[in-house]
This record gives sequence, structure tokens and C-alpha cells, in this order.
Amino acid sequence: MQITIENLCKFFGKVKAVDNLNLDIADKEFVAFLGPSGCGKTTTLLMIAGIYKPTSGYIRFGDRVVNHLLPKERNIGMVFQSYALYPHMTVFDNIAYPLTLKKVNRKEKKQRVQRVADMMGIGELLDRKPGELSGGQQQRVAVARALVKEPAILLFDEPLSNLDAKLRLRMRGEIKRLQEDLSVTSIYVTHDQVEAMTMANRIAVMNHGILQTYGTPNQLYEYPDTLFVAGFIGSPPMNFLKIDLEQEGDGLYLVRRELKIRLPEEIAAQVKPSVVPSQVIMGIRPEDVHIVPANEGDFDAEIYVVEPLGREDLVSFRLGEEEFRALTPAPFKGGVGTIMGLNLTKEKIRLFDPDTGNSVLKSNK
Amino acid sequence: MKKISLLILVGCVLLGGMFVTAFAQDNTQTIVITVRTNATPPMENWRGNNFILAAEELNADLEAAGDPRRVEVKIVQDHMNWGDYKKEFVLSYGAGKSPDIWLSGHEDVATQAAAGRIIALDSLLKEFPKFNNVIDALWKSCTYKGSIWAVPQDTEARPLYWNKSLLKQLGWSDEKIAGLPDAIKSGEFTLYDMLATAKEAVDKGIVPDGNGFWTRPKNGGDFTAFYYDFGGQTIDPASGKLVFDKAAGLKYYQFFYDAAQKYGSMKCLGLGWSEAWHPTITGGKVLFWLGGTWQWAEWGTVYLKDKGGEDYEWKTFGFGLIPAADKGGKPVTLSHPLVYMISSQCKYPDLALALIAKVTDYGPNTRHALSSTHLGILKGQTNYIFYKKSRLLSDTLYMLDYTTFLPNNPYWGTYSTITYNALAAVVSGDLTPEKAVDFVVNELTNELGDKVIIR
Amino acid sequence: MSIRRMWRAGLAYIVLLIPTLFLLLGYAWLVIASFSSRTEGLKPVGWTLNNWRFLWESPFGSGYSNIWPVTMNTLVMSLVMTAIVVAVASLAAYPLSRMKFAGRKGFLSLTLVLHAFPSVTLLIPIYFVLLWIQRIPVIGHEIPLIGGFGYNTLGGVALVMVAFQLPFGIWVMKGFFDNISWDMERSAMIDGASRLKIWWQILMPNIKPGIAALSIFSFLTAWNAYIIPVTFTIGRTGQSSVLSLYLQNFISESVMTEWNAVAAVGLFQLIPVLLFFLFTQESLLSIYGGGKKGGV
Amino acid sequence: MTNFGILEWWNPKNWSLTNYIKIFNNHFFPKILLNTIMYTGLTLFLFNVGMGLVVALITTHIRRRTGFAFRAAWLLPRITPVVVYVMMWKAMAGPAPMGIINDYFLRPLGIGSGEYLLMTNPWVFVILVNGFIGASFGMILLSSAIESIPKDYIIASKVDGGSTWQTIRYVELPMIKWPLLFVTTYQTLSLLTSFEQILLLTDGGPGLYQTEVWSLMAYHRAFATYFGNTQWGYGAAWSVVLVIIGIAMAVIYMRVFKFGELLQEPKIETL
Repeated sequence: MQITIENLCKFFGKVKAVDNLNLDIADKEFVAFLGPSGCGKTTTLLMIAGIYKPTSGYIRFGDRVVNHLLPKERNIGMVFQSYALYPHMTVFDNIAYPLTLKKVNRKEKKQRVQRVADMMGIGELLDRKPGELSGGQQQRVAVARALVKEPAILLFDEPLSNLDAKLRLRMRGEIKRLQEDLSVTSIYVTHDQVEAMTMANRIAVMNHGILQTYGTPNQLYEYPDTLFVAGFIGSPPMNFLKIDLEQEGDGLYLVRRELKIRLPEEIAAQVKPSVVPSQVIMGIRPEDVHIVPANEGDFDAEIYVVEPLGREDLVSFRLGEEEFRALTPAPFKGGVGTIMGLNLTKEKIRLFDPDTGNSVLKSNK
Repeated sequence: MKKISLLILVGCVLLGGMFVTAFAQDNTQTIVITVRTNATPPMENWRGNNFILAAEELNADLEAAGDPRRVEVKIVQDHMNWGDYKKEFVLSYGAGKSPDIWLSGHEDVATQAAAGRIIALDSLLKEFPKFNNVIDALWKSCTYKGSIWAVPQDTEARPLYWNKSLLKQLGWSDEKIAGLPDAIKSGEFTLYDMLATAKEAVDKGIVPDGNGFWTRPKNGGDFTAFYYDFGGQTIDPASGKLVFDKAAGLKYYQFFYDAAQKYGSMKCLGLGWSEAWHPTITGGKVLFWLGGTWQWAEWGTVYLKDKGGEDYEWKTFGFGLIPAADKGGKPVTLSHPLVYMISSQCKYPDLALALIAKVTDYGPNTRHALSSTHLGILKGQTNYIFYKKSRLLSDTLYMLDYTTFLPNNPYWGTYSTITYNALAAVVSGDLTPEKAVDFVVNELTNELGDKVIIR
Repeated sequence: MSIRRMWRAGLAYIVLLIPTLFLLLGYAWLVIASFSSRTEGLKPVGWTLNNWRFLWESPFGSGYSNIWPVTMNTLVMSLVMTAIVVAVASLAAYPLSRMKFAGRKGFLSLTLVLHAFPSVTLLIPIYFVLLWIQRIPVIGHEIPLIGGFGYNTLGGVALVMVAFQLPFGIWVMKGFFDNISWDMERSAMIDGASRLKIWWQILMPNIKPGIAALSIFSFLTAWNAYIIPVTFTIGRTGQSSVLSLYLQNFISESVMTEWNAVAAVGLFQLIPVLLFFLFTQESLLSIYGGGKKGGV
Repeated sequence: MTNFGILEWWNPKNWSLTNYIKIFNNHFFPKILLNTIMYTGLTLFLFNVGMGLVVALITTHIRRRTGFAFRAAWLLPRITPVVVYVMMWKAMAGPAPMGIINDYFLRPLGIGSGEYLLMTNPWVFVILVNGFIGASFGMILLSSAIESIPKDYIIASKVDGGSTWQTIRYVELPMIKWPLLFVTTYQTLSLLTSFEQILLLTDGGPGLYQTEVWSLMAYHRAFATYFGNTQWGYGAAWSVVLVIIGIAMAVIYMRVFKFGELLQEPKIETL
């Protein structure tokens, strides 16, 4: 089922929760809505589910506008963060509830429930009450219930955020696999960028009710459209540095008190001419910053703190008021306060307008 | 569709008709007559229970006369406070569920007759010569606007009681104590003489302060008797309007003001009857008090059971009329006949009245009089063999010669509430007698306007 | 524990204990009085079972109703009232708590404002409503057991009690509905349930404590009611009489009351609710828990 | 609004404000107003809020089972039939030697001469009788509010070195401000409109209107005078004035508590 969202707006009183959202989701696609809490992603999801009514704009399933349809007429399945299992019903009754409401006959109901339950690996638990299950098992029941009516669209509202880290990893894989097997158009709301990156075909990043960017995980990681997206995606987050962009001869230079970097041709070519010269924000991911002995890199900085991450160490430097991080293979030898040189992979430098937050590089999608 | 429903309808009518004829075979028709009375169990139960016996008799009469009707009496009898009881009649009448025969105080005749809830009985009464046996004076209490609306059920006197042993402690001789009723009767012993005696007893510590002389603790007809005693009038015979006499009113309030403020009396208003009033009186802690003849039995059977019941009462308590206000004046008492009324919602008033006629007889009425210590209502009842058995009833009967009644006027309730409120305020010291009179005049004109005459 | 702290804890107990004992003293008297012919303070003067003779005979002589039909009346009236209150309150509280419609806030404030009306104000208007209901065939006066919903019927009294109990009931139930997870209701909607089905199949089973609490509270209110039955029924021992009225029949006006008999009847009226309360106190004490924020 | 009375109460006519004028002309209007304020104020602060809070605080700070038993005891007056409950208090107040208070407290202490306390100190009993019922409302609401305070705050306060009293004063009381205000106002309305206990206890007496409060006056006027003359119109006028006062108070407190903000918006918009 293809989903199209056009000029969708949602107000709660005077508060604008979703602001002029345009989005289309292809059939069988797995899309993640990513953003911090309160960004409007869950509101959008609930509008798609039919729980909230859009203030303006349209939601289409296929060619059909569904704004006025009741949730039950939309043929969707939804998994909630809190699982939302009915505590007074057994697991079987929980999963069977959508079928009971559809008045599916007993035999078929039993078969279908058993099938999804087996698929989710909870076939043995059908007689239990939700209260007797572990978090992971409850989550599986919730997914089974969403699947049992064979919906055209699956909606996930932060389904894994109540699970512990290990279980989350496992469920992540299972849901992704399930979605691929069943080929159901799915929307997955999360504030965890790792989940979005690993699971989704495409990610819609939202902030303050506004769609920031919409693209594949790779696009978002490599060529973030905005400062917000750049900072939100990737862990540890991208380094940002206020810096002047200047023209010197035929080259473009990034200039700051302690450093001066010439942009490689391929990046320089993408810089919109209108921004030169001006102050911009340079962004570079920690894995593209390399630590070298003092005076040997693009510039020098003092080590502020070293955080071992296991496979790698994260080293933070102080650069004036700002912090600058580098990922380096563990173990890193070098004490706090030592001056080291830093070398940047200059092809990975991204530039943003400090006022609008937009990328000043021409789009390269 | 229409045809079918028509068919069903016809079928139903036919079936119903068959049922009715089947039951009408023996040609009798049972009529339920509801009797609603307020009675203190078990002493006053005859108020209602007499009707059960009456119904048997009446049915025999009906059968003999070839009347197809038979009555079945349903009694709703309990013991409520009068305010609730009267409210209930009004509300049940409004709901179309009023009882056929309703017992209440005679003063309700005016209110309920004016509201059209009861029927006038003049012409019907003539059909039952038995009613001629009722003491003539009592009919007066059943009359409103020239018609008779009710039949008396019982009456009583409200004597002044005293504690003989306390009087003795005060130094009174046995002769003096025994002569007190006559001294009152002749007007020699006045209201203020009584207060002075009360004060003496308080001063000597024989009774606690405030307990020299008591009345009932709540509003009621007794207070009106005092107002009459001071020459007050409640109704204008010519116009039938209520009357308030300012001069008599002032004396009346002055008396209670003095009693409470100067003579160590009247610490009785607001008391609960059973947890305080009766126990204190029977416990010998009050010298003079105004009560009712009907209370004599209660004291004997309940409060003084341990001490010897009625024998103890005869030994310890004395009673007489309410003393005159002035030397040589006429003492008073007050009677408050209870009466049977017939609701205007009653479908067979003739049967209802026939039942009332059956209970208005020497046998049934004396039964009630004896068990409840109320006075009889029939001429020559004192000669009735069983009535004579009661010493109290015989000893108090003379009081009916001195008796007074409450007025029959629909606004009596308001009038009485206002005059009582003023009295309570005088007793508590909230109002002086003069202010009390002003208050009464004010409130009466405020609430009743031209329905009351102020003199 | 320092002396100072012990002293403070002891003080707290004393502050609590003195009024509590004072209160319990009254109940002790009630029990003692009911088994004695007279009491002086708490001392019984002559133990007797005589006060309890109302259990097997009418204490008011022949022509008076026994206590058992009156007890039955009270039970029926209380149950009818409880059933209506719980049904209507939960049905009304559901949309007030969980549906978006114009006038929702207005309605909620109105139920609160209703609390400002003394019962006196409403007794007469309600009387007229009862008269109106009485005219409706069957419902008015022909239902077995409760006698219909008109004047002088158990159903009528129950109905009036409902009117007074509803604002409170709605607030309590609203409080419980407020506390149910929205996701659960959303989930049921997506599963295909209508709002009515959600109310019945999903929400009601999950606010059982609330239903229990409100039922108990309503039942206690009905069982103990006095002013309303006395206004809308005929007779203290009549066909629609309830225990409070029966009890009052021992007391009123100028007659001496056998206090000890009253104590016994009072205890008789108290015992069922006391037992009921002991078994349900946990639920009853949680009645306001649900409405903590919205207010009861 | 009309002169509804016992005669023609089914047919309201003569619409006028006479009944309202009568109220303010009533000689005892100030006394009844004063009684009402005194009754509501004292019962509210001593019991419905005061004792309710004290019992709630103490029972939540002692052993759970003990606390529960105390709370159950305090709930007894609320579940006791009013008639029985009032009778019990009459027995407490009765004259010596029947009265419990006289017999066990006053006589040993040599106070008084065994009078009927309901006569000598009616107000004490009006307030006690209503207070013991009223306290349970505050007790339940406040104790459940106290128990729902997250334990972290209390532990934090203890760790910071606060005594139990300081914890109550600086942590718990501020956190139950809303329920406290709610109990205060809700119970004000309850007290203003309640009269059943006073009716059965003193019936406004002893003496004239000594304990007559506004709603009881309305009841007396509308329903119960000795000779059954009911003046519904006049009684209703009394209660209408009371209703206006009540609504005004309700509106004020809805403002103060920002009633609108306390209502959560439904989080499902489809009907």
C-alpha cells in the first residue's frame, strides 16, 4: 500500500504539532520517522492510524483519501511503545481480538492466531495473561496482534524503547526480517537514530513538527541537509566548528584563529557561490578526524578527556570554546592536557549556514 | 397487520370480560379502604386497629342489607413527628395516593379543607345517628367555615404536674399538697405563685437551676394555653381570621421571660424528649411541669417501671389545671382532639364514614382511651363500666370544663411557628418581652399580611 | 532512636489515639446498650436479649410490619440505586474522560456546581418529576419488587438517590477512566472496536477497582439514607419503608424512647454494612485514588 | 420565587421577590448567617481539613497495618446510619449518670454537675458530630495523595538530614497542596449544604435557632414545621440564596485551581 501525505498540519490548540508535512511512502517500503521527543512524529503516526484528525492536508492510502476513515476501516496494524496489551485477556484473546471484532469464525481464528503466534515464537504462551510475560514476550504478543489481521500497513510507535539493550538488538533484527518477509508497508517511529539507520529503507527526520529531511540512511549520514540532521544522526555526533569560508586565489579556505584548511576541489565545487565569503559551520564526523603528533596535522589541540568505547577510544579536544572529538583505535596513548595534532579527511567536510542551519553544499543526491 | 392487532384486541376484551364475570359470580365487590394514623406503639395502636374489627361488623351490615360491596381495611400506622406526617399527606395527595381515612390534629381541618383535600361531612353525618353521642363541644374543633369536616377520635387535657415529694422537701404539709388542685381551680394559686415556689426550690437546691418549672421542649399547643390564660385570643369569631393580642402577648412573653431569667425555670426548650425530658422529670429533678394526660401511661410503663410504675406515680406526682394568671381568675387547660378526616380522593366516602361510625362507639373508644390514657369523646362515657376503671381518666375529666382549643385556620402553622420562635427567644434571652411582641407583629404582617388581625 | 524522636512518635500516636478512642467509645456503648435494659455510662444495668426481640416479632404491636420486609426493602432499594449509579456514572464518565466533544468542560463544571445545591432545593422539583414518571404505565407503578419508579415506591426512592449521587459518581469514575493508558484504547480502535465496545470490553474490565469502590460507596449511601426516603414514601413501616425510617419510628416526638431497643435496631442496621465494609475496605479506601488529579 | 405554600403549592402564582425580601427582613437573619459561618468555618478547619490532615499524616508515617486500622476506625462514622450515629452521640452527651462523657470524663475531673451537654454546649457537639464524619473525606484523599508522592523525594529529604517533621513540612505538605485546597473547597460546599446531622441532633436548638444553620432553616421553612404548615416558596428562597453563594464559591475555586487546565484533553479524536 502506497501512502501519500500532502500538506499535513496538526494543531493542538495554538501549538503546531505537525507543520505542512509532505511525504510519500512507497508500497512495501519500511520508513522510519526519526526525531527527538515532541517533534511530531508520533502525532503524524496517529493521524495515519486515524486516532487524530488532521487540522488540514490529506493522507492517502493508494489513491484514496483516508482522512475521514475510522481506524478500523483503514486496515492497519499498530504496535505501541507500552505494548497496550489488554491485561484482562489471555494472550490468545489479545491476539484474537481484531478477529473477534471482525466476527471471524472460531476455527479460522484459532488457526490464524496459532500461525502468527508461532511465527513470533510465542505459540506456547497463549493461555497466559500479559502480566505473566516478560517485556520481550509482551512485545511479541503486541506484534502478533498487529499482524494477525494481515494489515496493509504496519505502524510501530517506538516499540523497542522499553526493552533492555540486548533484547532490543534482537527484536530489531526480527522486525526488520518480518517486514521483509511479509512485504507490508511499514512506518516505524523512533528517537533512536541507530534503530532508524539499521532498519529503515528511508528515514524521515522531523524536528518541531517540520520535516528536516527524507532519504535513505546512507544519504542522511553522508550528506545531511541540515545542521539538525547532521547532529542528530550518527553516534558519537558530528563535530561542529564555527569557521570563516574565504576565497584565496582559486581555492576556498576554511579559516579560524588556529587553523586554515583548503577545501578539496570536489567539495569546493559544490559550495554555493553566494556564501563566499562568510562565516559557516564546518561539520566533520569523529571517525574522519585522525590524531597525529603535534605540529604534524592540520592543527593542534589539547586533549580534554579520553573515553574508551572498547573497540575504539573517543578523544575530546578543546578548541577555544568548542569541543572537537576524534575516534581512534583503542588503546589510545596520551594523557589529558597533552597537545596533539589533528588531521581531517577533507573530502568528508560538510558546511552549513549558521543562521538557517541548511547545508551550503549543492545537493548531491 | 391492522387486522391482526384488531383481532388480538377483541380477543383480549373477550377474555377480560370472562374474567370479570367469573369473579363477579358471587356478586360482591371488595373495596380497599386505607387508614393512615400516627400512633405511639403499642399504647395508641387502637387508633388504627379498631378499624379492623369495624370492618368485620360493617361487612356483616352490608351483607344483611344486600349491598354487594365489602370493605377491606388497610392500615398504615406508625409513629412519626407530626411535621413529617402532615407533609406526607400533602405529598401523597399530590401523587394521587392519599389514604381514604386520615387521622390528624383538629387544627388540620382548616388547612386541608381550604386546600380541598378533605370533604365536608355535614349531610353524610346525619345518616349515622351514632355521631350524636359525641360531646357537642368537640364538634367545634372539627368545624371550619360553618361545615363539619372531621370526626373526633380522642382528646386529652394538659395538666400541670408537680412532684409531691419535692414539695414536701420544700416544707409543704401533706394537706397543702393535697389541696393544690383545688387551690388552682379556685384561682387562689396563680401562675406567679407557681414560679415563686419554683424559685424557692431552686434556691434551696432541691432542684437544679432552670428546673423549677418546665414546659414541653418543642413547639406545640401547650404554649397557646398560656396565651389564653393571659386573656389572649387566636381567632376572630366574626371573620374567622387569626388574631394576635398585643397586650395579652406582652404578659405571656413577660411570664416566660421572668420564668427563665428570674425564677430558675424553663431550661427545657430544645431537649430531646426521650434522652432528656422524660428522664429528668421522672427522675425527680423538676418541680412543676406541663405535660399531657397521655404521658402518664408512658411514665408508668417505661421510665418508672423499676420504681413501681403507676403506683409510684400516684404517690409522687400530682396534677391540676394550669393556674390562672391573676388571683381569682379562671385556670385553663388545652385540648387537642385528634380527628378522622376523609380524603377527597376517597371513592366511597359513605363506607369510610360508616367505618368511622363503628369506631366512634363506647367499646372501641374506651379501649383506646384506656390503653393510651386519652380522654373519651362520648357523652356519658365516664359511666361506661370499663372507662371508670381508670383513675387518671376519671380524675382529670373535670378539666374539660376549663379547656380551650387551638383555632381552626389554615395559617395556624405559620402563626404558631412565629409565636413560638419569639417565646424561645425570650427564654434564651435573645429578646425582651417588648421586643418579642414587636417581632411577632412584624413577622406576622411580613408573612401573613391581612390574613391576621393585630390588636 | 533518640529520646526526642521517641517522644515525638509517642506524641503522634497520642494525638491519633485520643480522638479515635473517643469515637470508639460511642460504638462500644451501642453494643453494650443493645444487650442491656438500661445503661449508666458504659455500665449495663441488667443484661437482656429483650432489645433484640424485633428479630422475631414486631416491636410495635400487631398491625406493624416486621423488620424483615423492611430490611428486604432497604436491600432492594440500595441494590437498585447502586446498579443505576454505577451504570449511568460509568457510561457518562467515559465520554467525559475520553471523548472530544463540545461542552465537555461545561458539563464537568456543571456536575461540580451541582454539589453546591442543598438537597432541600431539589426535593420539590424531584417530587414533580416522580409524579410525572408515575403517570408512565408499567414503569410508573407496576414493576414487581421495586414497585416502579413513582412516588412511594422503592424504585422512586432509588431514582432520587441516584440523582443526588450521580455528580459524585461521575467524578469518581472519570478519575478512574483518566488513569487508563491511551495506547490501550487506541490499540482497540485500530483492532476494529467501536467506542461502545471499547468501553464495555476493554475499559470496564480494567476499572474494576473503581466500579467496586463506587458500588460500595453508593450502597452505603443508599443503605443509610434518611431524608430522601422520609420525603418520598408513605409510612415508616409501610410497603416502601426502609431501615432508617423503621429505626426513626422508635424515636420521634413526645414519646419516650427505649434507647436500648433503638441501639439494637441501629446495630442491626449497622452490622451488614460493617461486615460489607470489612470485606471491601481496601477498595473503599481507594475510592479517591482514581480521582486524585481531576478531583472527586 | 412564588408564594408556594401548603394551600396551592401545585399552582405557582404571584411571582414576586417577596420571599427574598422576607429573608433579609427576618429578625434572625444575622444570627443564622453567623451560625452558618461559625459552623462551616470551625468544622472545616478543626476537622474536615485539620483532623483529616493530621490523621492522614500520622497514619502514613506509622506501621502500615496500624495506620490502616486507624483509618478504618475514622471511616466508621461515614458508614454508620445517620440516625444511629446521632443517637450514639446523644448517649455520649447525655446527663449523668447516663451520659458517657459526664460519667467518665467530667465527673472524675469534677467539672459540671452532670447536665445534658447537648443543652449546655450544643455547638461543641454539632461540630464534633459533623467533624468526625467530615474528617474521613480529607483523610482518605490526603493519605492517598501522600502515599503517591514518589519515595525518592522523601528519601532525598531524609538523606539531606531532615527529620520526619521537616520532611512533612518542606516536602510532603507542598506536594499535596492541590488535594489540600480541593478538600478545603469541596468540603466548604458540603458543609454549607448539609443539615441532616444537625436536624437529628439538636434540630436547631436548644432554645431559639441556637444551632440553626442556613440549610436547616431552608429545610425547616420548606418542609417541617410543627403544625405541618410548609412554605415551600419561602424555604426555596432560603436555599436559592445558599445555592448562589455555593455556586459563587465553586466558580471562584474553579478559577483558583485552574479547573480547565486540570482536565486532560482526550487523546483520541475520532468518536
